[in-house]
Amino acid sequence: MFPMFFWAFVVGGLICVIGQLMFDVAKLTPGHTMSILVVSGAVLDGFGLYEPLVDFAGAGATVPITSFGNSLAHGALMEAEKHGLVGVLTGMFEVTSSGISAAIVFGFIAALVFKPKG
Amino acid sequence: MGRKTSPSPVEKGYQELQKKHELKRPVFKNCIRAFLVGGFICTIGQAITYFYIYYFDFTEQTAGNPTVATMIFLSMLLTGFGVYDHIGQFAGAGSAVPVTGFGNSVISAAIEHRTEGMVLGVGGNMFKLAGTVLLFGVFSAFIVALVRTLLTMWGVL
Amino acid sequence: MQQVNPEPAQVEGNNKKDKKLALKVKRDIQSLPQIYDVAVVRGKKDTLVVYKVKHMHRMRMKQIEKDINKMLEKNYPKENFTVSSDFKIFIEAIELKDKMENQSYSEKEAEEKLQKVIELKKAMT
Amino acid sequence: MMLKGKQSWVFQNRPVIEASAVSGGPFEGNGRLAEDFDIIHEDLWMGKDSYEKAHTLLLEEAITTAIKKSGCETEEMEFMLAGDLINQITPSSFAARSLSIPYFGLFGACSTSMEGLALGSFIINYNGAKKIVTGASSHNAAVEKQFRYPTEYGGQKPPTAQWTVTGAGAAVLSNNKNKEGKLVTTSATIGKVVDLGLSDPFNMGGAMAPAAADTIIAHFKDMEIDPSYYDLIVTGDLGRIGQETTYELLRKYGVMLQRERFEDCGLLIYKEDQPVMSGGSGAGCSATVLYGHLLKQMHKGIYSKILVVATGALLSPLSFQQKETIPCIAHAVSIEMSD
Repeated sequence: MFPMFFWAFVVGGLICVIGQLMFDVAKLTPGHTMSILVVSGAVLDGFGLYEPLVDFAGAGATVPITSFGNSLAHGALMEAEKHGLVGVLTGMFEVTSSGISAAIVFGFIAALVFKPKG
Repeated sequence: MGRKTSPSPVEKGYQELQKKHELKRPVFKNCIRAFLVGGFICTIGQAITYFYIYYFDFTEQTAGNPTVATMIFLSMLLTGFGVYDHIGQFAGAGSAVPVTGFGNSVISAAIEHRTEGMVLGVGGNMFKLAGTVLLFGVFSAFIVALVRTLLTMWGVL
Repeated sequence: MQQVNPEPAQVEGNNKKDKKLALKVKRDIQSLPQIYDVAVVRGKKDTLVVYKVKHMHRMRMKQIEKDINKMLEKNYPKENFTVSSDFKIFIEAIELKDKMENQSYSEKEAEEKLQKVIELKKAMT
Repeated sequence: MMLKGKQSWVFQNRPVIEASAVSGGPFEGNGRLAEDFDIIHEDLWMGKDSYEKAHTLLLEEAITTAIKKSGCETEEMEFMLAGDLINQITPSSFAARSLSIPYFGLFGACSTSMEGLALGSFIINYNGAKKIVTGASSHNAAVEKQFRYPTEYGGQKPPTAQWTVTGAGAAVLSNNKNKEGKLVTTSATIGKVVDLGLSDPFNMGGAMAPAAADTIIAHFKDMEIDPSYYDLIVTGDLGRIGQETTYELLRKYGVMLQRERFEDCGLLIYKEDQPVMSGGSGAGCSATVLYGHLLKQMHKGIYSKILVVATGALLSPLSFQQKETIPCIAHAVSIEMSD
């Protein structure tokens, strides 16, 4: 279990460093940076490379936003295997739904409960 | 769509002069911070994953979903209590790249615009930052899956 | 590395043939260099094989699972195996085994629990 | 002839700054100039249900306090000149609604304070009015919401960024004939819009420096004086980078400022240890520092002639997203102690 924590820390940290370099060196906005990372996640899954990273680093690969692209692509691919081309569209949110639904639900709850502190 | 394509000599001269005084971003320090905080957030994620594996019927593969939801819940608390923006100033990408940062971008926009009402304010603005991630995530996943499926159908893969 | 490495267990506790087979499967898998912890639980029809992959080989975990499936199919064509390296399945298997050592845990209960674990593994993908 | 040189006005009738007042938020209350504020709010919401309403309140309070300090009634004010950074300058207009003074809405981004003071002085000088109130304001959270990200969003600001001041400053101008021991405006230089191709909205100081330098050079040329005329030349909200750059730029064009007589409101307002990166900014920055701190200093006799050069970055979130560079402007007003 210890190596799992270790590699989660290292891999997760490194993905964040890539993001930081996009901020500071490439001078990209957070919006651009996140979009590129998400697309990278999807592309890596297309080459079948993201799953091994998840196996290896656990949350170090599932917690960064790249995993979002990965699971979108993964859901689409899995459905496509079962239902052919239609599955590409229908399967998209098969795996990912939790992140988006959690963000929507908690975002709305937060809007009811909290005020911005400024 | 810029004003013009290349800077004039006057502009160039000034931009060079300005650059001398411009405070440099502490790239190395920022990277270290991003690494440590980002790594720490992922380690917490790993702990939550193990929690769901031990105490609930989740396997290593399926525990990712409740982990992400839990992280976003934590992100809601930190955002609501006005802590996440301070973490963000310290950690940069370290707190922006993990899903908690995605959660923060949705939640901060939602609470920011509650003064404009629930429908037009919260509803209309919730995804003003995170929308781009959804768009490019979904669209690139669509392209990737489409290409792979077609290649498989044609027997290339 | 923390290891459990339990003796193989079988639902029909006194079935000698089963025991021999489970032990053999365990040894087969243990001989693989990428693997460090193996547990085998033999049910009435199905055999659950769980193992842990050494961390540096986790990148190739899916391939290893495929290889093991292939190997078991080749060596024991008549048997029905469920193979998993998932941590959850591993925990469940150990739990089942511990329960089975308790005399009051009936064969029927054990078999039910085993089927449940196998279902969990199948639901995963 | 009131116009001198190309772009400067000389106010022969010397409009009097009768009184001024400033209000601020909690962050300013912890700042270096906290004691110069007439009103400090402990809470960014200021008891209102939106930041925009709090923004309006800031300006209302500064204006009513300034009027009260001048010994006048709100009804005596003939015109109000004000502006801010929010879409369609609603906070200023809403304050004008509740104050019900005939109103000019101004937009010069963070240079609004001096745009208002220059125009107010002009009107008074030409007998267009007897009493005028002018002011500028900004509210950190409202402006951030408008121009950048939600306030709770965890985006990292680079060291070139500046901190928008929560505060409002207002001054009452009059055509008072008795000028003894009073502060008067003597001249103003209206700036051109200058754009040298910088486009980073997190480095406003760097973008605004050429505008500041342009106006300062024009002022000395038009007025046929040199920097030694003033005890202090103070820029609005250039921040650390912008101020250094302006200083060097001016030297390059032969305008030798004395370093210790060259200040910036954005650097004066906060303490070193406050997390404001390159310094304060916003329409309220020059307004609060001038109408609060600097005028008090002048009354104390520390300065008798100052030149205030408020700078503004005339961008919008839309223009930035369309990859436009940042056009900037600066207006200068000379304030002197009358003897």
